[in-house]
Amino acid sequence: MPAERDVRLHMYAQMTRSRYFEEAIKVAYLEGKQPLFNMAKGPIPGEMHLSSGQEPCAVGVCAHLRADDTVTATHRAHHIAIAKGVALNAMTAEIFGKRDGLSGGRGGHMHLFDATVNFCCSGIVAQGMGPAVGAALAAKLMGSDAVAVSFVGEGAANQGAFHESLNLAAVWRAPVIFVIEDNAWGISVSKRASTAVARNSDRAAAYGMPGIFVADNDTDAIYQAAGEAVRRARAGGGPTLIEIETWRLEGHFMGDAEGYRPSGEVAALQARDPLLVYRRRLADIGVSAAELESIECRGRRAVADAIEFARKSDYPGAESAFQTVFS
Amino acid sequence: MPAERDVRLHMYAQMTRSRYFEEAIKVAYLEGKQPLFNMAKGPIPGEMHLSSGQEPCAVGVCAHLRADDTVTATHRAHHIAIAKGVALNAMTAEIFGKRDGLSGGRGGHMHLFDATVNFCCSGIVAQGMGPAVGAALAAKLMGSDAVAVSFVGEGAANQGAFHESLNLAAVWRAPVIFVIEDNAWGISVSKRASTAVARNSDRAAAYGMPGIFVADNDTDAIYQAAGEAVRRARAGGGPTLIEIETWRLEGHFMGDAEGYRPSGEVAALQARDPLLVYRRRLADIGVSAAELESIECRGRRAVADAIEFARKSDYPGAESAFQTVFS
Amino acid sequence: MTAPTAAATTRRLTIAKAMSEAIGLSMNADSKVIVLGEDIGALGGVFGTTQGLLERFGAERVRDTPISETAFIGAAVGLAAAGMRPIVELMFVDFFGVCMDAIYNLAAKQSYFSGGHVRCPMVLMTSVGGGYGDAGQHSQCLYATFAHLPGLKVVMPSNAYDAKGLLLSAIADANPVVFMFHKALQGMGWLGTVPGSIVHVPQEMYEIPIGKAATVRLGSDITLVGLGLTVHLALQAAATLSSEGIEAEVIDLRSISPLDRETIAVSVAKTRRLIVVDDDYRSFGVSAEVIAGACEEGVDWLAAPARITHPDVPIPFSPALEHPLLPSVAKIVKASRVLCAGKVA
Amino acid sequence: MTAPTAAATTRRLTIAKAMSEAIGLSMNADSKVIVLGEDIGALGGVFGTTQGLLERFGAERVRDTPISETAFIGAAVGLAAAGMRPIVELMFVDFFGVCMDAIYNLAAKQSYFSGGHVRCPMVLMTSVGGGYGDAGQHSQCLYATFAHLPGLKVVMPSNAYDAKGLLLSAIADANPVVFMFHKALQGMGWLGTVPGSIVHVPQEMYEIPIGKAATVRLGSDITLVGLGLTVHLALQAAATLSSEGIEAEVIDLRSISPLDRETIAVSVAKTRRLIVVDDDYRSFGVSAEVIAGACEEGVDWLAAPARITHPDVPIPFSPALEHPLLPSVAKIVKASRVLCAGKVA
Ligand SMILES: Cc1ncc(C[n+]2csc(CCOP(=O)(O)OP(=O)(O)O)c2C)c(N)n1
Ligand SMILES: Cc1ncc(C[n+]2csc(CCOP(=O)(O)OP(=O)(O)O)c2C)c(N)n1
Ligand SMILES: [Mg+2]
Ligand SMILES: [Mg+2]
Repeated sequence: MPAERDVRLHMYAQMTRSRYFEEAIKVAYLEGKQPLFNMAKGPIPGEMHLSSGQEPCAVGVCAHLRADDTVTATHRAHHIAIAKGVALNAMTAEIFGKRDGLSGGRGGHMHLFDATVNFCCSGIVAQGMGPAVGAALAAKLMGSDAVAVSFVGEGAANQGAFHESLNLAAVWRAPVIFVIEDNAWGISVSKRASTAVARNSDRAAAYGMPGIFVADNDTDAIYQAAGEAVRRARAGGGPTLIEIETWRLEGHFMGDAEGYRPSGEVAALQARDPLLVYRRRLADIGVSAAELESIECRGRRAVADAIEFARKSDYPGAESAFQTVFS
Repeated sequence: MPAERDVRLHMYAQMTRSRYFEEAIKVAYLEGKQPLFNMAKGPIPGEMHLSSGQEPCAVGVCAHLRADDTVTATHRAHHIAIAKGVALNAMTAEIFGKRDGLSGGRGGHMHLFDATVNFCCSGIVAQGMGPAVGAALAAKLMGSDAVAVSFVGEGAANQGAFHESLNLAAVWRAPVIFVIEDNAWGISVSKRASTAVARNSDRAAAYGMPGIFVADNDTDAIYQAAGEAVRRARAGGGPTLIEIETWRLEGHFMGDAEGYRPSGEVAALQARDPLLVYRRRLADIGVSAAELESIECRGRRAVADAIEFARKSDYPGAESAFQTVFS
Repeated sequence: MTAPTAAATTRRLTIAKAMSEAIGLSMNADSKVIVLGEDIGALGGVFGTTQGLLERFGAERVRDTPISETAFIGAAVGLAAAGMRPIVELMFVDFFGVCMDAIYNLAAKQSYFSGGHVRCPMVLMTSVGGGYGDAGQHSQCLYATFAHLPGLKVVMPSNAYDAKGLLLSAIADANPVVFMFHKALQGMGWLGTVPGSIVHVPQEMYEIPIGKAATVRLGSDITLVGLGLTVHLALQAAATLSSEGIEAEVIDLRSISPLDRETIAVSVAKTRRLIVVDDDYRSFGVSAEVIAGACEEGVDWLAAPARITHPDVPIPFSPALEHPLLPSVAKIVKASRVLCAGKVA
Repeated sequence: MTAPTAAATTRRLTIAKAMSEAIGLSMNADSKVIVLGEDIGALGGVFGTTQGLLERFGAERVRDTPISETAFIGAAVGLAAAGMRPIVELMFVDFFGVCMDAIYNLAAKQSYFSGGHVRCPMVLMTSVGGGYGDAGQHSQCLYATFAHLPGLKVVMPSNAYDAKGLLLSAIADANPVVFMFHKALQGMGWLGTVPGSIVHVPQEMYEIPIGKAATVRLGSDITLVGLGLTVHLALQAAATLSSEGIEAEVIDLRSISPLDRETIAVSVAKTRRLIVVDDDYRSFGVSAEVIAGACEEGVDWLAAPARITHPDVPIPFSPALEHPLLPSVAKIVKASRVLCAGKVA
C-alpha cells in the first residue's frame, strides 16, 4: 500500500530539512576556504560529503524505523542521520568540532554516533555492514523485534565486507536490511566501470535473500520496498537487499571539480530533483501550498537554529582529546 | 567431447601418483609423533592437510594447462601441485624442510612455489584468488593466451577476497578460472552451516560470469567443464567459476579426530573413492589390467624416489634463513 | 598477583582449560556473553578455548561462523554496541590482515568516536607464536602490530592462572581487549606445552588486572623482561645464571598495552641492566618500546640494554631454519653474561 | 644525496608532480610498469600521484579499480610474480585493515617462500598524515605498522626531489616497496602544503637509494630525527635553537625500513642528545625503534633521549583537539632546550 498522507508529509519534511541542512553546511564549509580552497581551513575542516539528491533513500527507509532499530551509515550520512532522528543541534555541533557535538568534536562528520537512536557511521567503505548484522543478531538474542539497517553506496558492493556480511546475515537469518544507494559513482569511477552486474540487487540471489531494485529515486516506491523488508525482518523472515537508483547532485566531496563527470549529467538530474518531484506529487494529492510552505519553513528554522547552536558552542578543551579513548 | 584415451590414462596416472604421495607423506608425518602426537616432532613438523579424495579436481582441470599457465592453490595443495607438474623431488624435499626443497625449506607444505610451472599456494583462505586475477591480467597485457586458475575450498567462498576477485576478474575480462573444491567441510564447519546458498556456482551470476557445477567428483565431467572454461579464457571470453563436488577422505589436518563428522560419512565416501571409480571406468573402456598396473607401479616408484630424495637431502644451513627475504 | 608455583597441586589446568572455564563462568553469570568464531562450537576451538561450551550453552550463544572474519568481527562490534558481550576468536593472529579494519578502526575507536556514549565490550581471542614448524603464515606473534594502535588493550598470559584471571578481566572490561594466547603454552596435546604454563587454577572467578606486569623472580643484577613463552625461557635462564652468581629479576609483562612502565622502571632502577626477550619480529616491536621507555626515564645503565628477538625475516618452515631464529635459554644466558661482565670483573 | 635548497630555482615541483613524473618516466622506459588503484585514471589520483598518465598511457596500463583493495593489491602480487611491475595505490594508509594480508602475507613473503625464485617487484603508494581535520580514519600514519613486518621496504620523502628519486628506486626494486607520501607535503592546493617540500627536481631519471637517511642540517649539540612532515618541523626548530646557541643536527630518515641505523649512530655519537619527532602514534612506533636502536649501541647520553609524537589516542576531528596532539616546532624547541640545559649551564 502507498504511504499514508501524514507519512508522506513527514518524509517531505525530513527531505527538505536534510536538503536545507546540506545547503547550510555547504555555505559554512566554504567559509575561510575562499578564494584559495584549503580543506584544513574554515569552521568545518576535513572532507565533506554532501547527500543532496539522495534524500529519498534515507526517508523512505527510516520512516519505518523506531529509535531502538539500529542504522549504520557511511561517509555520506547526513540525510540518513536526520531521517533516523539524530539530534540536529548536537550533530551540527559535532560537524563544527564543538564541545556540544555528539562526541564533543572527537568524531566529526564521518563519525556521527547517537546512542539514543542507535545511529552510527564509519568512513571506511562497507565496514558498517558487519556491525549492522551484529546489531540485528543482538536484537534477536534479546528477544526484541528491532531491526538493523546498513546503508552503503553502490561502490561498496564490490568490497569484501559486503559479501561476507550478506552471507552471514542470511546464515543467521538476522533481521537486517542492506540498502544500497546507487548514485552511479564511487568518487570518479562509474558503477559501470567497476561492477560486473548492472544491478547489485541481483547479487541477493547469491545469499538466498530477496533482492529489490527501486528505480528513479522514487520516495514512495522506496517507502514501500523498505516497508516490506522491515516487516519481514521484524517477523523473523531474515535479511533483504535493496538497491535504490538515486542521484548525487554534488561532487564526491566539497572541492571535487568533477571533471570526470559527463557534462549535462548533473543538470539533467537537477531537473528531476527528488524534492521538486515529491513536492509536485504532494500538491497533486491535494496538499495545499500553505501546508508545504509551513513544512519547508519549519525545516529552514530547525536548520538555522542548529547552525546557530553549533556556532555558539565552544570548542572542546584540549585535555578532552585524552578522554573516552576507553569507556 | 569426452577425454581421449591417453588423456584419461594421464589423469589416472596423476591421480594415483597424488594418492600414493599422500599415503607416503602420512606415514612420514606420523614418524616421531607416536604414541604421543606432537605436531612439532618428526621429519615433517607443523600442520599437514592431505588431499586424498580430491584428486579428480586437480587432474581434471590441470590436464588442460600448460607450464606457462598460472595456478594458485591453498593449504591443501599437494594434488594440484602434482597435477600442475611441480617437480616431485623438490616438492617433497620442501615438505621435509630440506636444502633441496623448492625454496630450501623456507616455505614448507603450505607455501610451495615452483616458478618453472607457475605454481604457488598460500595458507590464508581465499587469498590466492587476487594473485590469480593478476597473473591472468599479466598474460593478457603481454599478449599471451596463457590463463590462470585459482583453486579454493568451498569454505573460501564466504571470504571477502572471493567476491572482490570474481568481480575484478569479470570487470577486467581476465582469463582466469576459479575452481571451488567443495568437500562439504571447512575444518569442522559444514558448508550447509556456513553458506547461504546450496551451490556456490550459482554465485557466478553475481559477476555475470558462467557458473558450472560438477557433481559426484567425476573426473571426466570435471575435465570437460574445465576444458570449456579454459578454451573460453584463452579465446578472450573471460572468467568462469566452477564448483566441484568432491570428498575429503582424511581429517582437515593430520591429527584431526573428526568428532564433528557424522559416523559412516567417510566410510561411505571411501566406498566411492574416485580412484577406484576411475580405475573401473578405464577398465570398462578396455584398458588392460597390465597397463593400469604399470601406471600405478610408475607412480609408486616416483613417489618412493621422491621420499628417498627428500630424506637423503641435507637440512639447510641456519644462515640461509636470512637469505632471499629480498630478491 | 603472581601465579602460584606449579608446586601448588589441587587444580592444575592448561591455559586452554583455564580459558574455557573463564568463558563458561562468564556465560553462566551473564546471558549477554556469547562466543563467535570458526570451529569454536562442536570442535571446541582449534586451540581448545571453548571446550564444552556448545554442549552447555547451545548454538545460539556459541556460534560457529563462516570463514568471514571481517563480517563476524564486525558483527561483534555491533553486538557490543547493542549491549552484548561478544567473545570472538581469530584462529591465528596471522589472519589479522583480512579483518583488521573491524578491529582497529571500528572496535578500537567506537568509544572515542561516540564520546564514550557507545561502548565496545568485546574480547578478541587469538593464537600466536611458532616453533612447531607451521611456517610463515601460521607462526607469527605480531604483538606490536596490535599494541601500536590506540583504543585496544592487549594481553597475553604465561600460565593458566593468569589466563583465567586476565580473560575474566577482559570479558568484564567495557573496552575491546585482544587476548593473545601462545600456542607453545596452550596445553593442546598435539602441540606440546611448556610445563610451567600448567599451574593451579582456583575454581571461582577472579581477575588479574589489565595493565599490571608480574615480577615473577626477584634479582638485583639484571632485569629480564618477557611475555608469554619467553617468560619461561627467562626463568630457566635465571636459574642457570644464579648458579653463576648472577641474580636476574624476571618480569612477565602480561599486558602489552597498556604497558606497565612503572614495574619495569622500578626494576631497571635497581638492576641497571636490561634484556627484553620477545619472539615477535625484532624491529619496531615490543622489545624496542620496553627499551626506549626505560631509556626515556634516564636510567644510568651499567651496560647497554639488549633485546633477544626473532630477527626481521619471515618465519621459515624448516626446523633447521626456524629454531635458530627463536629466543632461547642459551641466548639469554649468553647475553646476560655479557651485560653482567662488569659485575664479575 | 640531500635535497637542494628551495633556492635552486628552475624546476620547482610538488611531491605530487614529482611522483607523477617518476611514474611517467618509468612507464616510458618499461612497458611492464602499470598503475592500479581507485581514481588514479581520469581523476589522476585523489592526491595527484598519477596526473596525466591515463591520457599518455591509456586505460590498459592505467587502471581505475573497483573499491576492492584485497583483490587489486592481490592482483598486483600476481602481476609482479608474472614479471610485470605494478604500481598500486592504497588511497589512505588508514585503509590497510581491509587488505593487509595481500601486503604482508603475500607480497612481503613471495620472495622468501619461493627461495628467491619468484620476485615481487611492486610499489604500494599510500597517503599518510593528518592535521587538516579529516578525523580518526583518514589521518593516521601507521609507519611502524608496516615497518615491523619483514619483507617490505618502507620509504617516505620529505620533499619533491627525494620523492622522485625514492619512487624511481622503488619502481626499479625487485621487492615490494611501500611508498608513503604525507598529505601535508603533497602539494595539492586543496590541502595546503609545507613550502619546503616544493624544491627543484631534475627532468631526468635518478634514484635515491632506499635505506639511506639524509642529514639535512649539521649540528653538534643535539640530533633531531624526523621523517616526512616532521623533518620540516625539526628544521624550523633548529633555526630557532641556533639563535639560542644550540646547534641541532637534523636527520631525515627517508627510509623507515630498512632503517639507516648507521647515520643515526654517527650523529648521536657526536651530539649525545636525541629527540625523535614522529607524527605516528607514540608507543611501539618509529620513535621507540630509533631510540632503542641508539641505546643498544651504548651511547653515553648527556641527557635521556626523548620523543615527540602523536599520543596513544585516536586522531580527533576538532582542530581544537587535533592540533595540540601533533608534533610542533614549539614542542621541539622546548624539548631541545630541556635536553641541552646542561650545555647552557
Ligand atoms: C575501504 C575503502 N576504500 C576506499 C575508500 C575511499 N573512498 C571513500 S568514499 C569512496 C567512494 C564510495 O563510493 P560509494 O560506495 O558509491 O558511495 P558514495 O560516495 O557514492 O556515496 C571511496 C573510494 C574508503 N573510504 N574505504
Ligand atoms: C582467512 C583465514 N581464516 C581462517 C583460516 C583457518 N583455516 C585454514 S583451512 C580452513 C578451512 C578451509 O575450508 P575450505 O576452504 O573448504 O578448504 P578445505 O580445508 O576444505 O580444503 C580454515 C578455517 C585461514 N587459514 N585463513
Ligand atoms: Mg556511489
Ligand atoms: Mg572444504
